[in-house]
Amino acid sequence: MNTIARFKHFGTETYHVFNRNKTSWVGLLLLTILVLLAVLAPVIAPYDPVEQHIIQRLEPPSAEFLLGTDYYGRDVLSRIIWGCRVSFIIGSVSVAIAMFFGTILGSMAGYKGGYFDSFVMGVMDVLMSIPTLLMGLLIVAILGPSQANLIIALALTMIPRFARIARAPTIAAKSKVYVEACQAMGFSDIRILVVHIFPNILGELMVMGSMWMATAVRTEAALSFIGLGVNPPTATLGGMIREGFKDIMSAPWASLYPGLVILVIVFAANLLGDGLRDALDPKLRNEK
Amino acid sequence: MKYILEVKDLSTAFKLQSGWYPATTDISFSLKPNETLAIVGESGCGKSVTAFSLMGLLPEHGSRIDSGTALFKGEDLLTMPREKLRKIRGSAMTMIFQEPMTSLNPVFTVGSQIAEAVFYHMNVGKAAAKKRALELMDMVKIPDPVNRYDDYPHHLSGGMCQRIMIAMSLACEPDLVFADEPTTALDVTIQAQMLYLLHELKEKQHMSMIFITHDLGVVAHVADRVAVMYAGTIVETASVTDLFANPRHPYTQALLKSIPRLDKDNKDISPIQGMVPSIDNMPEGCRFFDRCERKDQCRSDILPQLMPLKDNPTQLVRCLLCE
Amino acid sequence: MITRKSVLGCLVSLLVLAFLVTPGFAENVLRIGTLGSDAISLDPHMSTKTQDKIIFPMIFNGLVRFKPGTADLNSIEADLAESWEVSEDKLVWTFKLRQGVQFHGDYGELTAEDVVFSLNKAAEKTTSSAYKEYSAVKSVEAVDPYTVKITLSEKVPFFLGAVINYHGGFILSKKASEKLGDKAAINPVGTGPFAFVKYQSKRFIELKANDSYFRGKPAIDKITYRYMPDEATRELAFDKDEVDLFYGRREARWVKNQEKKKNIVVDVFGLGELRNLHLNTSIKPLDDIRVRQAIAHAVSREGLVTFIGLEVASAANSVVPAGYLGHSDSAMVYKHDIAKAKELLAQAGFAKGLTIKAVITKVESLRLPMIVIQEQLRLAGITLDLQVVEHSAFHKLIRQNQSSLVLYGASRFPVADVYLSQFFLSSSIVGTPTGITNFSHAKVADDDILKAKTEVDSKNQIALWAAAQDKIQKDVYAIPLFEQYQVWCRKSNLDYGYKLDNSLSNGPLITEKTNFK
Amino acid sequence: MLQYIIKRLLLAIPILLAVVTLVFFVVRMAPGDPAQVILGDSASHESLTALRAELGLDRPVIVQYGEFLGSLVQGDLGNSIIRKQSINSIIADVLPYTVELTLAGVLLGVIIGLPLGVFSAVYRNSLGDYITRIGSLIGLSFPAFYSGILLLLAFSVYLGWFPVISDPDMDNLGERLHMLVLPAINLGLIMMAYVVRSARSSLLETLGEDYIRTAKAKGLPGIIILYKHALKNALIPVITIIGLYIGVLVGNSVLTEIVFNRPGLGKLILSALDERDYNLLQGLMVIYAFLIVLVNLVTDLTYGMVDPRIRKQ
Repeated sequence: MNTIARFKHFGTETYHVFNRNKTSWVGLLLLTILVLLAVLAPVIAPYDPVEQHIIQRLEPPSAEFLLGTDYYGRDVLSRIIWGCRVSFIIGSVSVAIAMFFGTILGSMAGYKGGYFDSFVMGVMDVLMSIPTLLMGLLIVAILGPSQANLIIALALTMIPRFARIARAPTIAAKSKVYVEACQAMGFSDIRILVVHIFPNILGELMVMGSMWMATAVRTEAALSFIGLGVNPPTATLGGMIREGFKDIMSAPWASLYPGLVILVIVFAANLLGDGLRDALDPKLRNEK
Repeated sequence: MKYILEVKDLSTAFKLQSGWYPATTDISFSLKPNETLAIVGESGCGKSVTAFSLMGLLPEHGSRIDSGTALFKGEDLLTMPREKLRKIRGSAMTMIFQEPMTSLNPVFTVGSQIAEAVFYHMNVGKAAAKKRALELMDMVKIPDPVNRYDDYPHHLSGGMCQRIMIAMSLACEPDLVFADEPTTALDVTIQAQMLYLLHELKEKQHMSMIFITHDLGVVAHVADRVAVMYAGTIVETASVTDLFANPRHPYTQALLKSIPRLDKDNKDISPIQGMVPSIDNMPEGCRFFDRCERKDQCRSDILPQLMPLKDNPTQLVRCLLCE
Repeated sequence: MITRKSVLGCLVSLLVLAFLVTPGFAENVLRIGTLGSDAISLDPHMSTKTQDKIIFPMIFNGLVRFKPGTADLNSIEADLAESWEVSEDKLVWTFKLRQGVQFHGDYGELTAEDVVFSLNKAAEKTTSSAYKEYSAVKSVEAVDPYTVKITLSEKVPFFLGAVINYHGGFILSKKASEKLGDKAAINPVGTGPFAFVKYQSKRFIELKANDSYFRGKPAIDKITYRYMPDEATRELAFDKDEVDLFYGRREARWVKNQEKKKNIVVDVFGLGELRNLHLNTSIKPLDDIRVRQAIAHAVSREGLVTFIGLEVASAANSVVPAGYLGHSDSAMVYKHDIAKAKELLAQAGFAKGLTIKAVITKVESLRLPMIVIQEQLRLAGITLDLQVVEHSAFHKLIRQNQSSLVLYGASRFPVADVYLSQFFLSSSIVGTPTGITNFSHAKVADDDILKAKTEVDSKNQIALWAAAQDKIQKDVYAIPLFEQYQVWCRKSNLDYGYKLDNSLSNGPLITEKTNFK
Repeated sequence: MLQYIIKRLLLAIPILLAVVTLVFFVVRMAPGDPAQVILGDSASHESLTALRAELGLDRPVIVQYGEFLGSLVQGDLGNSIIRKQSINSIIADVLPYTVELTLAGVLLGVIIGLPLGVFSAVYRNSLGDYITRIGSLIGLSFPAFYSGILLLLAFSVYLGWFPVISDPDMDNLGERLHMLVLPAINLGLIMMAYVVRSARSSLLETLGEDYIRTAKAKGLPGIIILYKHALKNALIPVITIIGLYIGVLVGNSVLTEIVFNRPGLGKLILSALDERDYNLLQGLMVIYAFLIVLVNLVTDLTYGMVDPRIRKQ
């Protein structure tokens, strides 16, 4: 099979198994709805998310403000919709960056072996021994809070995970006959990695991608909650909880709804990841 | 008691994606005390499924017994309460498995795994159970049982593990032992030792044995009677001498022809043509029809019954041509 | 197996036990929930953090003090000093000390030596953050054990401010400071109504009554002063009777909600903290006065006061807080006028709007109004690119000229000079060796401020200060926004023992008379 | 065994050193200034410079680094810049709170999660299994601060069963446990979710193993097969998960301490960061990295206890 056919085969196979798992469809559906909301934010959101109605501060949900208003009299619903957008951007971009660099580092380390491998994986070990949230705290504290810096912080904490995932199968694949044959034929390392090794780890990368996307969204919210999030007046879900927390008794809507949305996003991403894993895990596949 | 085990019309089914499919159909055989019955057949023909359904070891989900009776010492194994079956299992009726290395629990000592069987069935204390376990280890000729007792499975060789399995199955002096390809995973030299040991112990303990194998060579050594299975059905049963001397079912004949033998000229060796029908595509009629050398003389739409031969009532054959 | 079971058993029984046990409280304990996550330093000459400032006057005394509950310069009364005299030229001050005043613990009687030690310490750069206030002090001498003579090199606007029970004016025990060394910063020894017992980092400070306090034995036996950085938690803890007195939210809406509850008294009091928006004229395009004027027109004082609430804030009309000696009511103030702002921007070449960068602290009292200002500026076409950073990073960055706009608030000793000198004198420009908090790089009022410092005639002095305020506001070096008052909530049976109108320490003073009714 | 432990600890040294070095230089790149924190908002440039010199902050970073390493080797984390106290004692003061919270969280997660996971595996594809799985996935998705807020609202504010301030007197065992309940539940929630999921999947795998069939063939009671033969084998991946997610747990303990206003390393690290107390921050990161290395070690040793195949290597 050529590479494209392999990917295609992989795709249909995955689709079939995924299809059998009803809950993963729920995850995908939820995620799609939320992504759509986020993408269409400028059209759907009833108000400008930064527009303050100082007189109508912390108003309970009403026909005018469906989910109430926050501390500055901004529409909670509109901010949630725009906040989803930020969450998704940060979550997906950081995972994409981490996946890109992590996979390259990990597979190069596995492929080259020797000192390069020891060095790269040593650095990864160091990065991994700092808990994600603390790492995020440190990085944001140095670089200052901004969407880009949050993405960098999150990506840095995730790169080692992806490097690990990519490394082991690369080592396993390296010794396979066809790779040796390719080497003998003088194909470049990059080509061998992309054509022969990458498809083998694609499945696990996808699973880990959606799982870590969930973690990234949660960590971003946690950092925002601590106060190291995106700068005002940008709406973020974690930031909304932080802002709303001080009025939790008199205006719970300002913090509880955004929290619920974070929960749903993370839950949906995890559900999807679970479904993908079931679909891609050969062990489970054979079982059915 | 004429028979220790009488199986009649046992049918089981497995669940696949698209529904339930028969794994075994109308299995019938019987076993006298002290007798060894060999069940022979290619892999996937339903040998192990038969043993597992009698032991009550079929997976709880995705399998079911559709019909049949199996009288063990006069009581039906298939309908008795689970708890009662559990008590018989492991004491009066035991089983030895194919893969000794994976069939022992890696996180417990081998001795304790033998003692456990004793402890739960014989109503004795832990110390007595240990003593009995050491006796059993000695019986299955494990050197230095006292030191081996505290070893973990990964310390022992495959042969040693199988001896442990045998010791475990004999712990409560069973009346019937299922041996599910007990030698397949072992080296040839150890295979012979193991067969000898089993035979010796069977004689000593006066028990019956159902020996499941795909190896006709082994059958000749251990069995009193043989049941040949094909695609979920028994196609022929006979005493071991009759079967080898006068195989009647075309499948049995083909099977015997397909194995090389040292004591014969191997010129007429020939593999069986075609493939075993798959479980989800079982023919309505004779399951061997497609591969049968004599199908020209026969019809495919009738499922033949297992019938005694007119000339030898102890030999039963499932073939229209043999009636 | 057995051990696992027993562990589980233990755990379950302990959990059950935990439900049954409810902690009891000793009598007359005052539990205070304060802001901040921890003490910065318990050396009163060092820390100016609100959470530390509040507790110092409970432990220490000055030579003089404001009558409890007031901050009126005319109501200054004797504290550790019994009486004082000042020379004709206002350069030599002689204080007679109260006799028999005992330090906490075994540190003996207060003598002139302690006062000399303390004031010298307060004037020393490395041991005090208030040393500038003492730059005019030439010498502090102990004439006899109960007399202290202070000689000044030049006249200062209000010298008693330097020996009041505030910041550098607190009198420490010389013996204790020498004995404890570095540890003195976490083990304060004073003469006040309450003595320090223990400090648990991030958690609380415990004080006990100083039974031999010279004004009499305090009615409260014990004070726990607990750090509760989260506002919601302080409120919840009060509702659940876990604290008796707490630092409230300086916001009208919240105050009104609290007042609806039973068993609570909300005190709103001064000194107010003035919030000024400093415009950094060293950063383009704020060097253009039209841009600064546009910002001044865009910002709505009324909007901000509405946001915070009339009950706890009032619009400011001067960069010097109201009530301070020298505050002027007639300085130039720009009116809220978006059209005018846009017009001025267009004149300055920013018809399509402009973006300016600013840094703001995480601390809510500054961050929240800044977000309102951000929105007000947005309506005038000015995008405020706001970066929220930690409080210490905020201070560092605004001193490195990293922020075009600096929202800043403070309460100082209530004399205009302090405010004007720290914020608008050219020698205070940030980044210079003598720099303090002149973020706008204002130089325009130097002459007036300096002249006022040594002006003997108080009328002239006030006129000079008024001129300074007008010049600063006219050229928009800073926009006065609003004054925000202190809000504390107490159990309704808690009586301070005085009427609380003003407090220099930003918190209610707990005196020997404070008691539960 | 002892040799193995020592070897493992020695192997951890380069990682610890790298973490320390990273943190040391990284925190000094951040804007902010401890001198400003001490002297307050109205400090002048001169006094800031003077204090910085006194604190030794004006010396070359590399010199400071050398000094730091020097005292670190002797087990001394130095003094807090802001508070002049020894960092060892500052950390020792609050460490029990965090350790207690984390242990309680893990314990709770295991005690509740393991039986649930077993239940879920045994009754696979039943309604109960379905609910457990969805429930654990929700638990996994809860941001710790959000679950903390909800717990606080429900049990402290509305029901009033627990205090809002979880700052117990360490000598009062009853109070200590009482105040531990909610934070431990909050921390245990996510651990529980991890344990349920890993226990379920690894038990399912184990239940398909040959030795389980052997145990059945032996006629052992189902409960013995499950809890003795299957669970002991299934525990290994569960232990791995606990070890693997200790980082997540640390992050959650920070958030839990904030929400429940509870003393501990997490709150300490936040204020160290706020105050730019470099020394304290470094010290804390050393402690965290060390704790994580320690947990990994304990995890490995636990493997040995559970699995003889690993023990004998």
